[in-house]
Amino acid sequence: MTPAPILTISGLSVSFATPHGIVRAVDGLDLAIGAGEVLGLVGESGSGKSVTLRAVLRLLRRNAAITGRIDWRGQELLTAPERRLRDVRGGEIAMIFQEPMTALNPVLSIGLQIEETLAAHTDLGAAGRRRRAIELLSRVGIASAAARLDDYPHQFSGGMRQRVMIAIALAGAPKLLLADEPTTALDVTIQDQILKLLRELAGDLGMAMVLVTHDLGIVAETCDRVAVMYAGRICEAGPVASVFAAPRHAYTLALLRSVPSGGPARQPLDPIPGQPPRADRPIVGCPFAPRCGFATGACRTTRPPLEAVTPDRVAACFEAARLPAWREAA
Amino acid sequence: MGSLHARLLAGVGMFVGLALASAGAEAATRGGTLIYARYADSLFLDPVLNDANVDIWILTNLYDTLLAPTSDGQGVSPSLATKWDVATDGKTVTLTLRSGVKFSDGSPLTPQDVKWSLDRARDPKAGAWNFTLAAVDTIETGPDTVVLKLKHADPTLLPALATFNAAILPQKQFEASSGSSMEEKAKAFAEHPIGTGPFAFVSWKRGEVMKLKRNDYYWKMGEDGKPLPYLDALEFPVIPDDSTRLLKLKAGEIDGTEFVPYARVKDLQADPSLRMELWPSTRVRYLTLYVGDKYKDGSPNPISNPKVRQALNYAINKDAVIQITTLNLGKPMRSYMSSSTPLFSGAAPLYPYDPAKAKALLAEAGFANGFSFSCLSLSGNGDDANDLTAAQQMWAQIGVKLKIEQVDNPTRTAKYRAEDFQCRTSAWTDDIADPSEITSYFAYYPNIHSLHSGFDDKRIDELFEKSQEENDKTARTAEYKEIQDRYNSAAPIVYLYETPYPVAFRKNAKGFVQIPLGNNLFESAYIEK
Amino acid sequence: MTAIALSHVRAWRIPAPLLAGVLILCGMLVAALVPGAIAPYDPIAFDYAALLQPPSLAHPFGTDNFGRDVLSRTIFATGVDLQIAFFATIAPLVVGTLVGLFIGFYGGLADAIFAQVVNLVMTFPFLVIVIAIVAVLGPGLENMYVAVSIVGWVFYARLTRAEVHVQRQSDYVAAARVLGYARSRILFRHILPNTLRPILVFWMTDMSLKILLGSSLGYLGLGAQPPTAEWGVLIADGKAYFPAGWWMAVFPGGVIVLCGIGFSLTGDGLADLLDVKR
Amino acid sequence: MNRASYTAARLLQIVPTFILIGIVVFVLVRILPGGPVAALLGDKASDEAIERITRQLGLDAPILVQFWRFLETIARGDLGDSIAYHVAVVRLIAERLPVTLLLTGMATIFAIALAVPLAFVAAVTQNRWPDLAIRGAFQVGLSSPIFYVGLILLTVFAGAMHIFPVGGYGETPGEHLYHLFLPALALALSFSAVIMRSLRASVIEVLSAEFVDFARAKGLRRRIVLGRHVLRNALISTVALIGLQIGDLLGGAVITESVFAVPGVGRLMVDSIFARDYPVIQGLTLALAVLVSLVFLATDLVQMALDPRVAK
Repeated sequence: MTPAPILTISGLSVSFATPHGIVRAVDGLDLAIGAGEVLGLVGESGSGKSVTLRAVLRLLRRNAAITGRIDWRGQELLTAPERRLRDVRGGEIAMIFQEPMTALNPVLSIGLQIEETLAAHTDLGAAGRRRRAIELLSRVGIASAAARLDDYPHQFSGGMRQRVMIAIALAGAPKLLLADEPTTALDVTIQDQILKLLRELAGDLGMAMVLVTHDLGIVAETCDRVAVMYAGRICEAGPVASVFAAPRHAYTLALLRSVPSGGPARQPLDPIPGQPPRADRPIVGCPFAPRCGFATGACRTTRPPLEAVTPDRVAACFEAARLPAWREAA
Repeated sequence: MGSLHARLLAGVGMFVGLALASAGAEAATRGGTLIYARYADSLFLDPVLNDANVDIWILTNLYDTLLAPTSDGQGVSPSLATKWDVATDGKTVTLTLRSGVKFSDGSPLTPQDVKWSLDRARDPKAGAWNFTLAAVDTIETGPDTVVLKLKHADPTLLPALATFNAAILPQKQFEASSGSSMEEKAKAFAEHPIGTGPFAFVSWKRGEVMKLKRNDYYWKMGEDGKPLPYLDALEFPVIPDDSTRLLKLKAGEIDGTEFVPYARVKDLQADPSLRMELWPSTRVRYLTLYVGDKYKDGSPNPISNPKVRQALNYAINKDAVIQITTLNLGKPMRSYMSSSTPLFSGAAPLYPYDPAKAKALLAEAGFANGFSFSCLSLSGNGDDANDLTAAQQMWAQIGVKLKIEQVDNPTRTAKYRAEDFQCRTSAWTDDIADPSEITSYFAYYPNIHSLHSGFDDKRIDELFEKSQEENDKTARTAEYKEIQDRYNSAAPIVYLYETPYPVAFRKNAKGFVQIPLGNNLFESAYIEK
Repeated sequence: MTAIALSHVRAWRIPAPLLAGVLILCGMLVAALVPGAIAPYDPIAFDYAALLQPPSLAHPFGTDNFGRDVLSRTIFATGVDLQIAFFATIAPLVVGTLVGLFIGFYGGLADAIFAQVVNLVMTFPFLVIVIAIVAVLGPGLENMYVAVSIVGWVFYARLTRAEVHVQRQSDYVAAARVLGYARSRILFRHILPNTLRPILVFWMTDMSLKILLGSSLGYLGLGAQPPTAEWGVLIADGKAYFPAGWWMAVFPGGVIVLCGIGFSLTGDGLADLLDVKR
Repeated sequence: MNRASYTAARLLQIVPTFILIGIVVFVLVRILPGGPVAALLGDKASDEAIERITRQLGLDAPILVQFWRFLETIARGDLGDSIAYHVAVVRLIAERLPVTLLLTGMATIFAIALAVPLAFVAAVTQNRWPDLAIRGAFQVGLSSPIFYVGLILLTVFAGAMHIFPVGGYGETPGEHLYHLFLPALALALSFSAVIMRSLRASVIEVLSAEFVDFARAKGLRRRIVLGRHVLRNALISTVALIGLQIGDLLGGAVITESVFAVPGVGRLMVDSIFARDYPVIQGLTLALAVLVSLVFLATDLVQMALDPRVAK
């Protein structure tokens, strides 16, 4: 059974006003994250994963229109006052980004960038903050941390920078870490180290984590549950092993078929035909229907609701029952 | 009003005259600092080696000459010399020095100082102005007299002794100045000049402000029976921009200023806190024409024909130009020299506006269809631009096309000296209370080819040379009448207008005098409390 | 160039500020091309009966000390000022861009020499050089163009060179090289069009700055020669009659500001439209 | 390379620039039509007087000899004597340069004080009315001739309202600041518009940088996000621009000093060109070149301090 959710997103829609019209990025999304749980959020680029994460902390640009509810431990974040939101940001929910080179301020020392989070969320004095910053850096595996506090981001390697960002995120002792593709920009060997570190930290600190990625292998290795996104909606969510073993949404299945998986039993790749729907036109029915081999008439006219298919799984597919099992999860 | 003031003074004469200048109804107040803004800074406070108006016009406040120009600019009055005798043959001049005169450092003025100063001033190797004393052969000194022996009679000598370059300096202090040559000593001395004038030098930040204080040893008495000047101090800030200068005056930050643009005179006259003064001047504005047969590039010069020059003059509507440029403050010229210059003989305004006559003259000269020529003007000078824009329009009516070429001063001077010009804007102010200076420049060919115009009238040259040694006033007057008539009908210049010196003061700043030669006199100036 | 520009236009909607800027400049252009059709009076005709008249229905901008209509003079001055804007910038634009292209692309000794020239020009106060050069050549617009061009090209060259350095690293140039295209073809067909965008935007600003420079020179008496009217000269002339005859300086001043706004809106609008970061 | 050796290397690089400037200005002044003597003595002087003074000043010597003497005076650390004022050029510059430094310094401070906060407001309200109002107002400043702005400031604030003195420089340091307020403001208006435009663009660019989102995600106050993260990054390119504007600022000072009767080097330069006062033009050009080079160096150093990536 899933633990009681600490973050519940319901009916979240995000659209952007651009010079070329309204663009819809998230379209009625429902999602829940349990305490201490590691959730993988997967989907193709542009499916709205990052926007969803940023919407949680209200980090979107002014031209974004957000509707729906985001419930953080009983508190509505979308309407929370700025002051309250500041406490949540970094202190209760922390976030790390895909590209540490651009996410770290290039002109400030990393010591300062850690300490300012401490200053915002703890009562530590200057000396205390410095001590804590050294501890954090050591915790994420940076050697001779004390000596490196005054260094600037460009003096670190890519993997080290990501560790620095994780240390900054941990500084406020958050209950939830939103990790937006934290390893995409890194070499494969470094990716593994970082993922291991994240998993380990989540376990040690009892911290829930949302890991956004488009790499199903990472999800399989790292996450407890998985949520699959397509065109701004959740298609399917549930425990990783059971979802991967028996997808209940045609898109999940297509996604699984399209990616190479390590391991000896390589299956031939089967790319998904067609293009995702345009974000500036309304979608009638299931957004995946035009590309779906299982689609029927209803799929094209009626939006399939996200419904429980088993006690711990939800899916939004009229044809879920027709889908074949895929393979044993790793 | 200023002119009436000055005219009243002319009759009074003598040295008390200047004191009376401030008489009016109330007595002068002593003390205070008068701030008089100037449009450009002085350059060099040595009377012999400088020669710019920015220096000449204020040197009188630091240095005295043996004689002083009268306030109407027509004659001379006593200054350091109380009395002068010219021998009947005109070849010996004996001057009696005022007793008890001291320099601003307290040292006494001696006849030797006078001899040394005049010797330096007439040294052909020294200043550009040595010619004014060229007739002097030797100088002898007595206990309280100085005797000048002349090579020949010279009617211009007395005015020359009242001219800036004949100022008397303390020989000892000058020679004690640092430097090995006379030029270097002059430079060092002019840093802290010492003279017998009403004010003593205090400090000078070039381009910013010059400060003077009262000379406690000054010899001239005020109307209250105590020595002049009334002021404790005098400051000359430099403010080149006309609008800024006037704003400062209106705001009460300065007490007076020179060169009020004509465009602003009415505006200032209407301001009850100010007093606009228009001092009679020897200033004339005209266009110099090059009258040689050919231009430097070899092309024929239409203006070499006197009829063409007369036509150009008739085609100018002087009243309109006076209205446009001076807002009716100027008056038409009646001779090449100003009506304030001694021996001026103009009867009526020259070349009254007559475009038909101008056309006829052009046709007679063979230019019925007109011609085109160009005129050098000083860039950034509003009067030049106004005069030429008007002339351009008026000459166009008789088919003459004028091209205006704005250049800076050194360029204009260089082309002028090389006689490589067709026409240029010009203005003249006398420095000496005598017609010989302007005449030698305008009409006497051997000096500078008559304003570098190439105008050469042998009869004028002959008359001028004669007049320079003419002791008889009547004969000299007649000679000058003939010179003026000949010159004016040959018209080597385009006659524009005479203008007064426009200066403005705060209501309570009084007693300033500007004589027609331009000299700024502050000895009787005071600030009413 | 147009093709490149258009390919970067994201949509066919022209933003309002750009539209406003273009409209202002078009108005100016009309005034420059057919001043006689708009101006109510002959700009150089004297009217002794109407010297220094304040604004009225007959003379909306008043008259000057010659009785000339200030509105008509301002309209006729438009052509002169647009000429200044164009001729004072066109040679620097062309020469500077070409020099910048070659230096940026080939580098080496030329680059080192250019660095020294840039130092020289940047270290020498611009207005002072222009004053000195105009003093040598004599005042007047043509000489002002020469003076401005002698130094102005450096700024374009500097900008182009920097842009070429960026472009040189880009993928498409690398690809063109791999494909074995001739260097000149890479330079003119690939690099030049992409560097033109920032240059065009700078050009707009530069034109309005040159109008101001013209007026500064007019103030010093080194600009347009009478009776040619030019906005700066009109202001400088009117200054003598300020504040009583305020209309002589204030209206041409307003028109200069309007023209500057026109150039700036157009430049900013183009920048947005062409997606230039600056 | 550390800061000290970088500074030394930069100063060394300036030397050839100075030599070039020396040659250019030496030649330039001598091809100006008309010479200093005729300019000084005016229309009334005789040819003999002009020849005599030309000889005294050594201006009749061959040009190479004159150039050699020029180098000699510079090698002595001297700049010769002014032909018009008859005093040492070094003294004229020493009297006037501080005035211009104070004027341009104040103008820079005003410009930054005006531009930085308003650029921020404009950037965060991009394309909405505060942005449009701010840009519009600065555009008026940018498009107005400086003598026109000066005249209006003078008429209104000094002439009519008597809040400030009408130009001049005053005697004491306090008076200097008071007198230079309006001229510095006039000079600052167009300068601040340039800074505003550049900074607004940088801020808009920086605001979209990911580290700003990251800073916000950390729960930092808006003031800290803007002041520490945005401003500092946005200032890097703007500092370079401020440095590059020194030339334009000095050019503007020429006009401002005339309008406001400020006794600085700008006016001295123009006066000297019009008087063909060769030694002053030469000396002043070199002095200004030193000044500009030092400003460029200072901006480099500030940039280095602001941006640790510039590891030169």
